[in-house]
Amino acid sequence: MDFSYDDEQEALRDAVRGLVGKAYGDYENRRQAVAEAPGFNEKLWQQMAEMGLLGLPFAEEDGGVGAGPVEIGIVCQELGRVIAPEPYLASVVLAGGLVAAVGTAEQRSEVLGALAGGERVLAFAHDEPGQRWSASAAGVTASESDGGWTLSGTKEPVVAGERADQLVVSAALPGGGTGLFLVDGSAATRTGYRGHDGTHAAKVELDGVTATPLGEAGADVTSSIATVLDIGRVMAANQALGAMQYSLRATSEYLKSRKQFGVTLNTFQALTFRAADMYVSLELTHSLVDWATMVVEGGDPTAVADAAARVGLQVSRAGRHIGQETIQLHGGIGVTAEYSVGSYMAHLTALDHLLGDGGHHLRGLSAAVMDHEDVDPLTVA
Amino acid sequence: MDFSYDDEQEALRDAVRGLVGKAYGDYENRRQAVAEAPGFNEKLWQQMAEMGLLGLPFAEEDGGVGAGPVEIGIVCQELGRVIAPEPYLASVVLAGGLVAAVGTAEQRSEVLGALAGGERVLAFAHDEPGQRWSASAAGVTASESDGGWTLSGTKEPVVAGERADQLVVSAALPGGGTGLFLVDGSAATRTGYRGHDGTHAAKVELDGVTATPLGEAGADVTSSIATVLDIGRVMAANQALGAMQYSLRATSEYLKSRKQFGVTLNTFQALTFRAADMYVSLELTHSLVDWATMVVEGGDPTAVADAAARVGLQVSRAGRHIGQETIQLHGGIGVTAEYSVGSYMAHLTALDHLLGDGGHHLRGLSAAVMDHEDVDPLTVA
Amino acid sequence: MQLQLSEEMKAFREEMRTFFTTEVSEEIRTAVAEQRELTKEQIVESMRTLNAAGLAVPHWPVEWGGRDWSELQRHIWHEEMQRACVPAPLAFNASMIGPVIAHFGTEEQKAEFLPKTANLDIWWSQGFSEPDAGSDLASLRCAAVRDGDDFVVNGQKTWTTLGQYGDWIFNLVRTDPEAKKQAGISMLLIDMTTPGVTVRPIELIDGGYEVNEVFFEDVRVPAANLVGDLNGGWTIAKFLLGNERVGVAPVGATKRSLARFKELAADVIADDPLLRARIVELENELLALELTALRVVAHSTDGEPHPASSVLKLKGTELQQAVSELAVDLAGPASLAGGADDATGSALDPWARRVTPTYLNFRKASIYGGSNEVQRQIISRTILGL
Amino acid sequence: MQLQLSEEMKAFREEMRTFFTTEVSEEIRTAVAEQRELTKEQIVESMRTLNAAGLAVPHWPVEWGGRDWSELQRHIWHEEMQRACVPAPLAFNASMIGPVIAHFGTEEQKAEFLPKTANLDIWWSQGFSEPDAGSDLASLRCAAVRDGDDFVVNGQKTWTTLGQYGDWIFNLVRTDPEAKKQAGISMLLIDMTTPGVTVRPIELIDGGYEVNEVFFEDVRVPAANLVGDLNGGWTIAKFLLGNERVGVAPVGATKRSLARFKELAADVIADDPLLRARIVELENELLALELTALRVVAHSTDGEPHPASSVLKLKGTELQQAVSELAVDLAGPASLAGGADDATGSALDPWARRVTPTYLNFRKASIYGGSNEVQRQIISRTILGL
Repeated sequence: MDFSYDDEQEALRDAVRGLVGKAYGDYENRRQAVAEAPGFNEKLWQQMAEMGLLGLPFAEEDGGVGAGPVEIGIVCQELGRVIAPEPYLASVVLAGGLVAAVGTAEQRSEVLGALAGGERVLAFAHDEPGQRWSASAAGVTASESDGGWTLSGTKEPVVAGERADQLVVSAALPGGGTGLFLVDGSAATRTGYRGHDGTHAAKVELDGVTATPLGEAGADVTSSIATVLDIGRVMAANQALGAMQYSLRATSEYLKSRKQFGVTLNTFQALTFRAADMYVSLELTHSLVDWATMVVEGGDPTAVADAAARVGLQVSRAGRHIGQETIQLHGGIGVTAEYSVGSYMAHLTALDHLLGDGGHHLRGLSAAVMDHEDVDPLTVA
Repeated sequence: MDFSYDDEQEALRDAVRGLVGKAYGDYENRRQAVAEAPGFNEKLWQQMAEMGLLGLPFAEEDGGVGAGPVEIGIVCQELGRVIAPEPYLASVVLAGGLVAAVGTAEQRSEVLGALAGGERVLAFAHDEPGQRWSASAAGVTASESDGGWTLSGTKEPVVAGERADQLVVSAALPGGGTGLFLVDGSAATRTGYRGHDGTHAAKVELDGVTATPLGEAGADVTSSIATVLDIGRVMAANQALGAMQYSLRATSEYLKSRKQFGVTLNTFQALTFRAADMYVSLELTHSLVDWATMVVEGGDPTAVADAAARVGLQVSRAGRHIGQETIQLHGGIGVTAEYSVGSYMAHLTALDHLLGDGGHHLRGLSAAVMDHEDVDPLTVA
Repeated sequence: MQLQLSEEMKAFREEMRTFFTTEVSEEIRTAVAEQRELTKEQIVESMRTLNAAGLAVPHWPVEWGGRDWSELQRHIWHEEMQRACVPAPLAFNASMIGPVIAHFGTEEQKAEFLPKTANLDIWWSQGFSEPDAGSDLASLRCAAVRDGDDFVVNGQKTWTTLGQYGDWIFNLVRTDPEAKKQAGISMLLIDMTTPGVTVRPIELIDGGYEVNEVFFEDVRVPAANLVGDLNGGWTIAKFLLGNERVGVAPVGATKRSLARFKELAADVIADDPLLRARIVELENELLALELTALRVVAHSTDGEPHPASSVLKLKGTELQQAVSELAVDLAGPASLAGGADDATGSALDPWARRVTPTYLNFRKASIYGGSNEVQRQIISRTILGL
Repeated sequence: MQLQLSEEMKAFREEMRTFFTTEVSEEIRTAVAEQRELTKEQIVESMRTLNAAGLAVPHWPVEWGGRDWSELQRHIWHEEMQRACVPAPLAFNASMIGPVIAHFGTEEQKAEFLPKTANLDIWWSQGFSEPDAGSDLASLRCAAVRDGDDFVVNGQKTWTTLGQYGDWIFNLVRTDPEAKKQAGISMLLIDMTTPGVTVRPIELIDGGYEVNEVFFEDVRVPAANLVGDLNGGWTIAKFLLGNERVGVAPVGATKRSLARFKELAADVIADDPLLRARIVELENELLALELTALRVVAHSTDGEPHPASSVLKLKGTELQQAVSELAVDLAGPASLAGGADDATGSALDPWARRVTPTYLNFRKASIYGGSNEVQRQIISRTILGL
């Protein structure tokens, strides 16, 4: 039972903070990075590869670093602190995570090696129009003929879908269940656009494109997808935590410097008390994020699913509270695109709806609420 | 479309305010009145009879005044403003309302005449252990033999049940459905106690007691009970409104007079802003209470049921908000029995749970939320 | 107390409903319904259609196009307009400067400006906030110095909504730098084509451009364009902001928006008791707000808004924001596709792609037009005496 | 970072769990579980059982009965105690005056008072608040004037919790009326049987008596009962209140309470998705709070509570209140029977009759022990620097 980082973890945090701080410490750089496709800084992505961040979660024999969830969480928190638009979550945590979970040894080594080295950007093409945060696929179907596989249907929104060199695509299998496939990025018809928070996403149309089964051909891997999505939720929560930490700090500093009615805003108790409530939200969230990250480290899929839902619910509530109050306490400047905090709220909103919002998790947890007497953080893990 | 009282209504309000203000303007009097059975001021009850308040809702031919819901609402608001413990809601609105709705002409004239004249206190024995705000009876059953009726079972909690001269009792009928019966108060075994807000209630045990069917013998009157309960909800909302108005005024005055850190509390913006939010709750509630009262005037049972649920939900939310904040903004003195505001919160809590709390109404409204496009206050009536 | 509308008022409501749903262009009303941005031309067209029928400025004095309606009629007019998705008459014209000129202006100013203001021949902008005077208007620094028959204006305004379309701007300026804060302020009407006026649009978090900075550099303004007394601008500003507050509670529009999302996401909602409960709470609060609006307008007297109108602004914007937040949740993962327009051929529902920009954009509602903190201050001071 | 308990800590937890559930009387634990008021004798018995096993004051210095445990051990001890419904050691003794005497007291005071304090041979009361000095302790007026070897105390204290049982009271008194507010305050230990001390219980809104007014009229107190420096009371008060805040977050008790109501009202909850969702939200917030407590204790250093401990007090009391409010709703109409005790033979569930008094009583939680407004002030000033 220990909530502190060891020396290596602190060194990692400082290194990542230094790297992304240099790139995006000036908010204008972030604004420019998301203005045009691919929507992130390719140079920074290469530097992340050099620092070993893109291979962090993967086994050394697959070309990775073999680090654990705590380290991935550190990277995500630091990315969140500057709302870096690099597709770390989409490419490394989700797409890479699926390759690591399901792929054959050859696939792992080939794909993850290229990902870790920064030579290949991956995307996870999974969401479908009309679907809400499901672990299975329905609108894209897989067919086998003469030992070869093809995929048809539409995936949207796919984060980093236009830029991706290779897509990990979920598809309904002929025999039922959901399988995963590797598809060459250029084989799909892709229409990219910029999301409201600057994240670039795409519609990905698959019209009988050739696909390589990831792992055992025809195997239903719905539960593997579910677990990787749960891990993604926990890492998205780490990212949101970083964004919330920045938001509260920016708000505190604004209250201390901005003058109205001849005095700085921190003279107004109604405002400072609201900042105090934001701090309460932030600290509670921090605790739950650290806990969920440690549960991922524990590795039991049922516990991870529970922790992902719990941290998802908390981050949804806190992200809205902190995001909205940050803007309100800033006043007019908070809603402009030229100033940073509005984009933080936009990004928190995107993270909230990327893998399941608070209501989604609440519904799931509600169904099981009578199955336990209470929630013990020490026995869940 | 008019939200203002006419001259007669204003005169009624002033008269009631004067009467109950004399009795309970000094909070200590209220505290003494609820300390011992019957839990209210019998002299005031007689004065209310003399002023015509106890016969207000009933037809003139039944010994009443023939006034409408707006007038009853005025009385309830004024009672709420001093949290008068007189059983107006239980005796006049509910029990009397049922006699008026279901009773034969002779019963109406006999019972309501005695009620209006202050000679007879009624109670509605309806709630049963294990039941939650239902319009039907289950635990008390009615049997017929040789043309006579007897009742057996337990009702609890019954407001004013120990004091009541006559009980209106709901009971499950042999042929199904729920009937209403008149029972002599002394025929039941009654154990009285003081509720947490000072309201006196009782357990009422019926062990084969002789009962007179109210109205047509053996007729299922569940829908009449439901409508009278709905009217009771709207009148309870009027009573709660009065209590909330007092609470906010007491809070404002306390903030202006109480000193901490060398200055009066209204110097602290965090506190005055919370008082402002209480005002917002109060004004919204006031609007909905007036509206629901007018819907009762309209008389359509379906509309009344809808309005009762809506005002019940709003009053539950606002009553908790205002009751809790009133105490918090008062600090220590707010939780003492010697000072008034704590009892106001207790009474708001009791009114909230008397005929269905916010969650109960929310559940009912949720089931029907997709049946309409929007809620139009002008077409509901 | 009486809930039913009289037969006369029922007929009036029917008349409004028919007009709004048949006389205002379908294209404009659909754009409003779908919370798309309107073009300048659409806003002008809609207001002229209303004005031609005498429905643009009913609350003005009768001689300038007003209708001498009861408060209830005005309420019905306003609600039916929102219900039919007709854009409200441009607030800067109809609710702000029009009533000000009618109340404080000279006869020459009235004759010159009011007809063009009612018909949107002049598009007015509001020059109130400054970089260092947001909620605290009395700190404004934009200065006007008398020079012969003119004032010479120097300074900057900001948060000027739709200033990029503005023909004229009503500007609060400091005319006496020595006086106590509120005392040295005046209101000037300024032709925005005058040399020295520059408008810079500001990008907002939803990617749109609806507010601006306006710069004044040695701008010469005829002294005849002073409204009311020299150094009497604070009284006018309070009068104007009071009117602004009454008009600003978007009850009907929020109701319509909620009804629309209920319909669009009916299958998601049907499946989810928590979403249904959330909608019930919103509908109930909107009902309470609508009824409060009815109660408050009935007690307003000309030029002196009921202090409880702060409740309308405060709760009205909160509910507007809450419904926009619900919409994002109803859209689910499709809400991420905020930047995809129809041209990109997205496979996601168009409504679902628009909810997040709207949610982000509506954060302004509790900041602009007297922030909700200012409203709480008004309530606690003016109403509760704290 | 590491979530699992070590084998050693697992064994420690098991040891605590076994002790609390087998050595403390069942009758007392049932009373706690049912949120009934404990008698003085039950509180004394329970604390003596703990003290006999060295479990009453583990955070004190080892020489006075402390255990030199890690923060995690203290946390486990505290959580298991609450989980088993064992009443916590009397806070006035164990968390307040004990650590103060151990830290600031003379050797004579330590020897005289600490063993009796740990064993509840002395029941301590807290003399801090006054009628005009609630959250603003520095305004206190109860005065002590030196007269020979004694102080003579005159004045009044209020909100003295369980003062009716008190043997001794630790009292903040003004010893220098000329000094700046905080500077002239001292702490005296006063035997409550001394002539001139009067205790008047105050009835609370739940009908119970747990706070008191304490009056001092020419009460002679030996100067040897001064704790720490003359006029150094403010430092001691801050030390004490900091400890109070850490101990006050009732996480385990609130968790247990929620679990109990889930079980008691299982049929009502099973039927209602909205109640289930409400419980999930509460469980999740309690989980976050419990984890925060673990994070915060790990960063506390002796006598200097982590500033984030204000989060524990603030959120801890809010959740305690929220669970008590839920319980009233679960009880439904039976919640009206708050005054019926078992003797009246009510037909309603005993638990359902007790929920409203508890709900009302718990309003104090956000007021006493440093109100939640004071906690927000601490957070915004100390942590955020506002």
